[in-house]
Formats: sequence, structure tokens, C-alpha cells
Amino acid sequence: MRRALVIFVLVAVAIPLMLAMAELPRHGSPDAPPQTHVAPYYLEHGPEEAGAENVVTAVILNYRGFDTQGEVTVIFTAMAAVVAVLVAGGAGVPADRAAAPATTPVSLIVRFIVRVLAPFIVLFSVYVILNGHVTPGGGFQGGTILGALLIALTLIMSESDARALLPQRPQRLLQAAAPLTFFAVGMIGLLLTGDYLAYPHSGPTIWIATLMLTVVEIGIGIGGAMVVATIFRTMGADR
Amino acid sequence: MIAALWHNLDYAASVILFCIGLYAVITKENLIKKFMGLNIMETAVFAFIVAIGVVEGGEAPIMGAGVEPPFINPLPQALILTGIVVALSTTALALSLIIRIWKQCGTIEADELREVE
Amino acid sequence: MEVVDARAALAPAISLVCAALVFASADNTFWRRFFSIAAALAKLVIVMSMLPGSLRGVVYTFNLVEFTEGVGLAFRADALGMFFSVVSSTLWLVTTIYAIGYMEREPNRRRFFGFFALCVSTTVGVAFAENLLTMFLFYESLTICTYPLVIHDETPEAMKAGRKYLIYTLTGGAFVLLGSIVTYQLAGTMTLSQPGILPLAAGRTTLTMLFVALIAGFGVKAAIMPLHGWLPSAMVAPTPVSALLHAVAVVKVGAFGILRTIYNIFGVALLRELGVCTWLAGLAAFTILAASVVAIFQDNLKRRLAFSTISQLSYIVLGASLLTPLAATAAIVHIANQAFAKITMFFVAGSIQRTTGKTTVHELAGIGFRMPYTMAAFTVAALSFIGVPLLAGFVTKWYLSLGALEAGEWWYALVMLASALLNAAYWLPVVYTAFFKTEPTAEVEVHEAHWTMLGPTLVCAVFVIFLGATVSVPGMPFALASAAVKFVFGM
Amino acid sequence: MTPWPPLLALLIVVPLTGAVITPVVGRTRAVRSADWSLGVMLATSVIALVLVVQVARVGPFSYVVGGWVAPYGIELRFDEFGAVIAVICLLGTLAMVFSRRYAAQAMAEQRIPYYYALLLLNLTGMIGFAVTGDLFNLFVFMEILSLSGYALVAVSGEKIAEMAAFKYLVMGAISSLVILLAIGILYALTGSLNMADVTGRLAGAPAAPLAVAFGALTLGFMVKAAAFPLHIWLPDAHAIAPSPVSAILSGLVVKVGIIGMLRVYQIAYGSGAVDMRALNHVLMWLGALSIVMGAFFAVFQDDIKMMLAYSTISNIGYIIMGLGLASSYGMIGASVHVFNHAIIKATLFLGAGALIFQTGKRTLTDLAGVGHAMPWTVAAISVGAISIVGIPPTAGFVCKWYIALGAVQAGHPFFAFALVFGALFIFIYYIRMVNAFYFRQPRDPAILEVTEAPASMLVPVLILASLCLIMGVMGSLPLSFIEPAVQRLLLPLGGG
Repeated sequence: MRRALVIFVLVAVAIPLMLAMAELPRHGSPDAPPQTHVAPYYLEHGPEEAGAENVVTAVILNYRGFDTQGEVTVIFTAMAAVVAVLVAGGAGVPADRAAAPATTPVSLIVRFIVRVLAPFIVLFSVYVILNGHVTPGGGFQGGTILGALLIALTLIMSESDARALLPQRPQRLLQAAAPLTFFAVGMIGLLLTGDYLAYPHSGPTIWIATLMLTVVEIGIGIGGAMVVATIFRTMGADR
Repeated sequence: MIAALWHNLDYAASVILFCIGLYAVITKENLIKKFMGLNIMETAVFAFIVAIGVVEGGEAPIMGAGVEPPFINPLPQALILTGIVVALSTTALALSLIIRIWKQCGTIEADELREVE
Repeated sequence: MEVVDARAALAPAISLVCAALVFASADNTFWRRFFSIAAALAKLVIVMSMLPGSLRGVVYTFNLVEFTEGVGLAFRADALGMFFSVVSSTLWLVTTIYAIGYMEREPNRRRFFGFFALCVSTTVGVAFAENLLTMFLFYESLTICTYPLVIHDETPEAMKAGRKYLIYTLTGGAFVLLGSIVTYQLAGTMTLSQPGILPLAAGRTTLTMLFVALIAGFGVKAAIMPLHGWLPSAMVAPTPVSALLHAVAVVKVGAFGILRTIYNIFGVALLRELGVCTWLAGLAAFTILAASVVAIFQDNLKRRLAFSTISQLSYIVLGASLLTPLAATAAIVHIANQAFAKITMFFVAGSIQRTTGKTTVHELAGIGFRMPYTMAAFTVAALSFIGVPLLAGFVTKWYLSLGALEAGEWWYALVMLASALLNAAYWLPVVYTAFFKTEPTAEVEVHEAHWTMLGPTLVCAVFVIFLGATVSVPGMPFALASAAVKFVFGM
Repeated sequence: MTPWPPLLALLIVVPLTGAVITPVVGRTRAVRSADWSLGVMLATSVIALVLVVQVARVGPFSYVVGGWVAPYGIELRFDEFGAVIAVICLLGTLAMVFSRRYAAQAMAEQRIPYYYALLLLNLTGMIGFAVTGDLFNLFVFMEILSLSGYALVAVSGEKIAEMAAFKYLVMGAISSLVILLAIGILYALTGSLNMADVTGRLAGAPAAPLAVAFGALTLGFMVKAAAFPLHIWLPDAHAIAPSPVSAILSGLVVKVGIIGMLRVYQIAYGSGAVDMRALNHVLMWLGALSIVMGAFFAVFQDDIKMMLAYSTISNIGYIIMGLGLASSYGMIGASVHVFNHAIIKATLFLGAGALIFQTGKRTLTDLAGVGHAMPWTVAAISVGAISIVGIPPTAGFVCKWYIALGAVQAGHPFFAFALVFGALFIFIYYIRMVNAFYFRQPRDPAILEVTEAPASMLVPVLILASLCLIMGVMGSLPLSFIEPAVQRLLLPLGGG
């Protein structure tokens, strides 16, 4: 009975979707509307208008920069949510299951390798963040690498050491780094050009545009790393 | 229809993936597995949207010396970058909820939880 | 002639203010009584101050607020509305005095009198409503305001009766609202100022459905036979409340709504064309007879009164649905005639219950000697119901029979006759028991109810005689009824 | 006065930035975050007010963020429907005030700054959702508000809060995905994400993908709006969340689905490519079912917040029915009910929250007689109850009247019938509530010694209750405000 119902639901979902997919413009065709309408403009004007050879980055930071501001807010929301749900959530741990081991001992090799690689990983992440406009990469990707490093370091350290890794006092500020940089850059854009989140791309002030883009990338990177690490640590701390 | 689907095989594949995810969401009792099903569905939708941007023989849309059109549509990629972040956020929240449920009720099996309620 | 005059809105509003003051007076008995009486008195004064104008043919209107285009609260005191409000405001004053005596030792008096005063407001609001929506609003408010009165005792039985009352009347209210919506859509207005606003072009089926919806909606409160179930159960309420429900406000509002539906929404001409009123008349005749038969078998005095009410109200419905001027006159004046006679009886029942604790008919043996004035008043009312000439009830029966003959439907005259006999069959035994079956112990001393209860009873009994005797005197309420009929029939 | 378009962007980014700073502000003392978020909300309200006045004067206007031309950049569009931001700001501000005392009692202090941050994010998400003119941007803001919504349900610390939040999350995430899928299909068909642009380019698109896209959008938004068979996540989530959050969730967040539907209609009718008739029928029936079933379940609830939660389902039913009728009256009524129901439901939830805060009890049985102890709060709740039933002269009446007229106008008198009797049903359970507060003997006499709620709770409740009355008396104001938008929406159908 239950199985029949499940099959029915799946079929009822799949058949209309398949029908729709069959009638969509042909996959990979260069004449399909997505390839002829908005995207060509990006490909044609992106590099000089947005100042980024990587058109994906141009779209993310320029044409759809507002989306990206929303996106960094989403991830901040997730962090706030995780913290709000897990912090000081009252007791109530079932006695028999509470006795999970506090930490799993990490082998010497892992420790050693993480420590040795750490500077290189930082370097790599900085590279990814800063080179986002010419190569695949950018703030999110670099930030995730940095965040992964923080997680890895947390794994191999004692709790107090791991705590010392991240600056305590401005921690909450750093967690909000990405949305804050967006806001700051957006407001500067508003002041300079009269439009929120606009970059002064033409004229002698072009260096300002580049600076702003770089700041945004760095902000996303730091904010992303902090958020990812915070989520992980909050989950881990709440044993 | 089958012939038309053959041309849009990528899209069809994402539908199948979507249904697999949905199956897991509906049938799995374990909350984490349920949520993994949801992640599969997310992946399916992302794959679909990214596939929209594909141009046959297209290159990555990174301009520079020595690259020739056609380029792959950059817009879906930009969108899905956002989409992935959203999915990550949802997953993080879901997992922390599951942690709390486990602490409160001592189980994360949906059928057992219904009894607890 | 139409005059914009704030009094049309002030009449409902003044009691609202008094009700608020009653609530605010907390546990201070003096102020509570003062404001209760002030509410009734103030309203009576305002209504009466408009009466001379109304008799001259002046119509007072006042638009209070407009919610959206063409939909708002507006008041209009035309002849029909004035007639109803004169009756209800007169009775209200009397009932309030009676209630003060009756509720002497009851708990929760603040709530009781507060909502009591609110009911005054809403009833006059219904009477003066310029459009269906205003009417609906006050119609529903009345339901809500009477609910705390019905459940006053807070016993499980009272709560149950209250629930039943609410379900019946609110469902009726929903039908009224539905009817209003459809009316607005069909006619583009909801005004009650015209003799009929609906066009025949709207289609027979639609109009018939609309008629059924509106009549069903108002019919619940008017207690037309299949919809009467709430009324006998609501008897658990304190007697002044029953008097209120039966004579003055609730059921009358229902009957008044039916009059408005027939005369002001559909209009006589349209209804003659549709022919739906034949069915309504049949239903009303059935209710008159069936309820009377049921009443004969009731031993509890208040229950007997309840079924009598059901029967009497259908006089109004019958008169309205015959669609002739004479029957219409009967229908309108019966609002007053039934009210005064029925309220007399309720006052008597309440006085007996409070003074002797007796509630059933067979216990009343010899009560006529203990409470002679009270039972004399009862006798007057009973004779009025039976239709003895010179009493109020006769006027109704006479005009209604004439109206039936005018319409060429003579069998309704027979119904009147049968009803008179049935009334005699259930009221005369009460009188007989009271006066001619002596109590086993011969020693009886006169022990009347307190003057706050006896006084109103006697006043109402006098009114019953008065209304019956002054039909042809100009300037009396009867003239208002005639004016209303003339307007409706375009005479 | 010419509008200064960048204000539209500031409307979103000001509270957004305010929200991310909230935890920083509240680091040392949690109560500072309350002050801060209240200030942010007030600033946002000022911006919102200016914008609403502008739209009333000059009609809809738009702004493309970053100065890029319309289909290439992200366009923010502000029209009459967008005026819902005024209600969002109002309720947000009042919820912030209400939370001051409430949060201090209901949750641990470390949580409080994050609670305010999430509340602000939630409100911002809705503001963004209401004013964006870009399909994907819509999705992003929808996720901000959904994520914060899930978390806000979980922070209350009630026993099954996390379960309710998880249920909400799974349903919400699936619906978001379905919406994203539909956006993807629309993109594949038109190559654009800008709503106006998509509308213009849909003509001639193949039928099956269009049907699936609009079906999926409707399905997704119906889940968000909690229409009848898709409502299962709502009662627990709304009943368990902290009361100010319940007010926001019930009053506003479910309306996101409705606003989404309005946008869908704008695309569908504007393009002329989609036949919405079948879908409209579904909506009408869903609406009728929601009204009746929501009211039906509500009758059997003893928990006051649970009752209010079910009542949300039935009120959403009214709105959905009004949308489905696709007649001008129905649409106007439905759009205005979005505003009015928000105010009414906030009155009720905040009032209920005050009761729970003062008494610690949440069932009608336990709360019997509380009307004598907390007269003002209970009076406000009663006003809300009268209003939600739709008795004039309160806010609920105008909309229901218009929706019923719309039903008759569209030639479906049956739905007017369903609507009126649904209202009757609703009436019955609100009478149960008022009955319990005033007329039942208290089960525990101690309840008579409870004191009135503190000012920070009472004042918002009273403001909202008086708004219920004001919106009823001045009912024509929002109606005439929203009418041009509805006429524009229905223009392709021949003016409605």
C-alpha cells in the first residue's frame, strides 16, 4: 500500500517533468533563448564593463552583485540560525547516549601534515580569492578553502588552542564581514556614482573600481571562512 | 517524446535524480537520510540549471588571449554558485536541528519520534 | 420628505454609551440602575421626539460611515422602522424596570445590565437600518449581545442552550449575509429605502434562491417552524431575557427582517410575479397551527409561552406574504400587538416564579386569589390572543382575515379562526386553573410581586387594551403602520 | 516629488546590514541588541513610508541595482502590492518592542542577540521578496526569510520545537526547490530572469514546460502559504514559535506565498501565453477547502496558539480563493486581506503571547476567567477575534465582503456560500475563546490574581487592536490604493 503510494507520487512527479523537459529548447543548442538573449551581452561587454576576464565573476560581482549580497546574507543567516539553535539550548541529554567520546584522538601523521600544509593552504586560498576575476575562483571558493583549513586545525588541536586560532574580540564582526563589506562598497558606489553597488568603471577613477572589487572578494573570503568555521565549531562544541 | 528527450538527455537525467531524492525524502525514516534525499534533489535542480547554460563545443567564459567563441553561458553558473551556498546553509541548519532532536529525544528516526510526540 | 438628522443614528448610539457606562459603573448598584434606566429612557425620548415628524411623513436619514463604495453604516427612520422602534423602546423601558426588580439577588448583574442595554441599541439599529448591511450588522450584534444573557446562569444547561441559540442564529445570520452579497451584486445597492430594488431581469431561479436565503436567514430568529428549535431551549434564561427574546427584540427582529425582505428588497410587484410567497404563506399557516397544538401539551408555563410565541410570530409572516395592503397592515401592527400581550404574560410568569416559585400550569391553582392584579393582567393578555374585540389581538386577526379574503385566499381566514380556538384551548385553562380551582387550603392572603415587577406588568396590560381600542384614532401608532403600507404598495 | 530610486535598494540593505551587526552590538549585553534592532526597524519604517507615499503619488517605479540596464542587472520594482512592506515594518517594529520582555523570559541570554538578528533577517527577506523584480533574486530573499524562519521556530525552547522546525524546514526546502526548478524552466524558455522581460518573451513558448513551470510555482507558493493539503507544517511551527515570531510567521511569512502568487499572475496574465483557468479552479477549491478545514480543525483545539495557527490556514484560504476567482473584486479583497489579516493575526498572537507570558498557561481550559484579570489584553484579543470573523466595522469585514462579491461577480456563488459559512465556523471557535476568557469559571482561582501584561507587551497589542478597528472604518482606503494594481493585473483579461 505504502509502496504503491510512493510509486504513484514519483510517477506523478516524473511524467510531467519529463514531458516538460522534452519540449524545452534543445540542450546545448547555440540558438536556445538562454544563449541568445541576456548571456551574449555579458560575454561581449563583461570583460571591459565589469573589469573581470572571468565573466562568471563579472556576473556575480557586477551585474548580479545584489544577488551575491543576498547570498552572503543567506550564509550569515545559516550561521546565526545554527548558533541560535545550538547555543545554550538547555540540557535534556538522554543519559545512555550522552557518553559519546569527547574527542577522537587524531594520529600524529594527520597532525603533522595539517600543520605543515597550513601556510600553503592559506597562500592558496589568498590566491584563489584575489585571482577570481581572471581564473576560476573568487571569494567563495577561497573562503571555503580557508574555512576548511580552520576546520582541519580545529580537529587536530585542543579546544583552547583552537579557540586561540580565531581572534575572540572581533569574532562576531568578522563573521559578518561579507555582508558588511558589501554594504560598505555599495554605499561607496552610491556616493561616487549615484547608484547602490555600482563601480566607477570609466574615467580616471578606474583604480577605485578595482580596489572595491578586491575588497569585496576579500570580505567574502574572510566572512565565508569565518562562517563555515563557526558553524562547524558550534556543532562540535555542543556535544 | 522519447526522441525529444534523447536530445535533452541532461535534463532527463536531472529529473531522474530529482525523483531519487524525492524517494529518499518520502521513504527514509532516518532524518539525516531524509535530508540527504533533499540534498540529492537540490543537486538535481542545480544540475538542470547548469545544463541550460551548456553550448556545444563551448569554452569556459574566461576571456583572455587565445580563447575563441562559443562560450558557455556564464549566468547559470553564477546562479548555481548562489544556489550551492543556499543549499549549504540549509544543510547546516538542518543538521543542527537534527543534533538538537537527538539530544532531546534520543533518536532521529521519524517513526520513533512520532511516538515520542 | 427626507431630512438628514443625527437622531436617526443617535437613537442606537445613545444606549451604546449607556451600556458602556453600565459596564464602567462596576459594582455600584445605584449607578448601574441609573444608567440602565437612562439608556432606555434616553432612547425612548429620542424616538418619541421623531414620532410627530414621522406621522407627518418625514423620514430621517443619517449616513454614519462608508466602508467601501456603496457599503456602509447608514440609518433611515421611515414609517416601518419608526413603528418597530416605538414599540421596542417603549417596551424596553418597562422591561428594564422589571428586570431591576427581578434580578435583585442574581450574580453578575453588571454584565447582565450592560448587555441588556446593548440589546436596546442593536434593536433600534435594526429598525433604523438604511441598508441590508447595516441591518445585518445589528442583527448579528443582537445575537452576540443576547448570548451572555441567555447563558446568564452559567449552568451546563444554560451553556448548552446558549450554544444551540448561537448555532441557530449565527447560521441564520450567515444566510442573511449571503443574501446581502447577492443582492448587492444583482441590484448594485443594498438600500432599504425603496419599495423593491431587485430587477426581474436577474432571473427567476436566482431570485427565488435569494428569497429562500434571506427568508431562511431572518426566519431563524422569527422562529418559522422548522427553524424554531432554539427558542424553547433558550427558556432557561432569566425571565426578563425571555421577555426580551420573545416579545421585543430577537424574534421581532427576525420578523422585521422578513418584512423588509418582502417589502423593500423584493417589492410586492416582483414577488407577485415570482409567486414564492404562496409557499411562505403556507409555511406560516402551518407554523401557526402546529405550534399552537404543541403549546396545548406543555405544562411548563414558560414553554407554553414559547410555543405560543412561535405561533404568533407567523401571523406577521403570513400577513406579509399575502401581499395585500390589509394583510400588510395586520402584519405590521401585530409587531406591537403580540409584543405587549406576550410581554405581559412573561412578566406574569416571572412574577409568579419569583414570588411563589411555581413554574408549571397545574401548580397555579388558586393563584388568582393570591396575586389578583397579576393574574388579571394575564387574563387580558390571554383574551387578546384569543382575539376578543377591543383588545389588541383582535385587530390583527380581523385585518389578516380581511387581507386573506382580499387576496382571494379565504382559507387563511379559516386558519385565523382555528388559531383563535387553539389559543383559547391553551390559555383559558390557565385562567381557569388560576381563578376557579381553589387551593386545598382555603386561607389565602394577597401576596403580590414587588412593585418594580407588578407595575410593568400592569402597564403592559393596559397597553394591550389601549392598542385594541384606539385603532381608528388618528396620530396613534396604527397611523404609522398605515403610512408604511401606503409607501410599500405605492398608494 | 520625483522618487529617488536608490532608496529602494536602501530599503533592503539597511535592515540587512543592521541584522548582521546585531550580534556584534549584543556581544556584551544582550539587551543592547534589542535597542539596536528596534532602531534599525524604525529607520527601515521611515524609508518604507517614504516609498509608499511615493507609489501612491506617482504609481509603480523601479530601480536597477548597480546602474546596469534592466534585463542585465537586478531590477527592484515597487508597485502597490509592494506596499505590504509598510505592514512588514509595522509588525516588525511592534514585534521587536514586544520581544523585549518576552525574549528575556523565553530564552537563554546568549541566544537573544541571534534571535534579534534572525528576526531582522526574516523581515528583510520579506521586504526584499516583496520589492524585487528578478526571479532569482526572489529566490535568494525567499531563502533568507525561510532559513531565518526555521531557526526562529526552533529557538523557543519548547519541547518539540526542533521537530516542528525540522518539519517546517523539509517542507520549506522542497517548496523552494520546486520554485527554483520552475525559475530554471522559465530561464530555459526565455533566457532572462527579469520578471518583466520574462513576461514579454513567453509568447510562443511550448505548452508543456510552461504548464509545469507555472504549476510548480503555484505548488511551491502554496506550500509557503500553507493552503489546505500542504499546510501540515504550519500548526506546530506557528504554535510552538515564540509569540512575537508566531505573529510574524502567521501574519507575514505565509503571505510570501501569496505575494509570490501575485507575481506569478503578473507574469502569466501579462504574457498572455499561459491559460490560468484550470489553475484558478484549483486555487478556488483549495481556498474553499482551506477555509473549511482550517476552521474545522481549529474548533477542536484547546491550545490557544494552535487554534490561531489553524485559523491562519482558513484565512489564507480566503486569500487564495480571492486570487483564484480572478475577478477584480476578488483580487482586491484578497490583496487587502494580505494586509488586514497580518494586522489581525498579529493582534491575536501577540495578545495570546501576553496571556501566556503572564499566566504561564496556554490552553483555553486553563485560561478560563482570565478576562477579569487582564482586561485590556483580553479586550484587544476580542477585537481581533471579531475582526478575523469579519464583522463590520472591523478590518476583516472589508476584504471578506469583497472576496464574496468577487465570487458572485465571477459567477461562482457557491464560493460565496463557502466563504460565509467558513466565517460562521470561525465565529464559533472565537466565541469558544471569548467564552472561556469571560464566562467560564476559572479552573484555577489563582488566575484571577494575575496582573496585566507589562507596557512593552500591552502597547503593541493595543496599537494593533485599534488598527483592526481603524482599518475597518477606513476600509475604502487600502481598497482604492490597491485597485489600480489589480486593474493593471487583470487588464489582459479584459479589465476583469
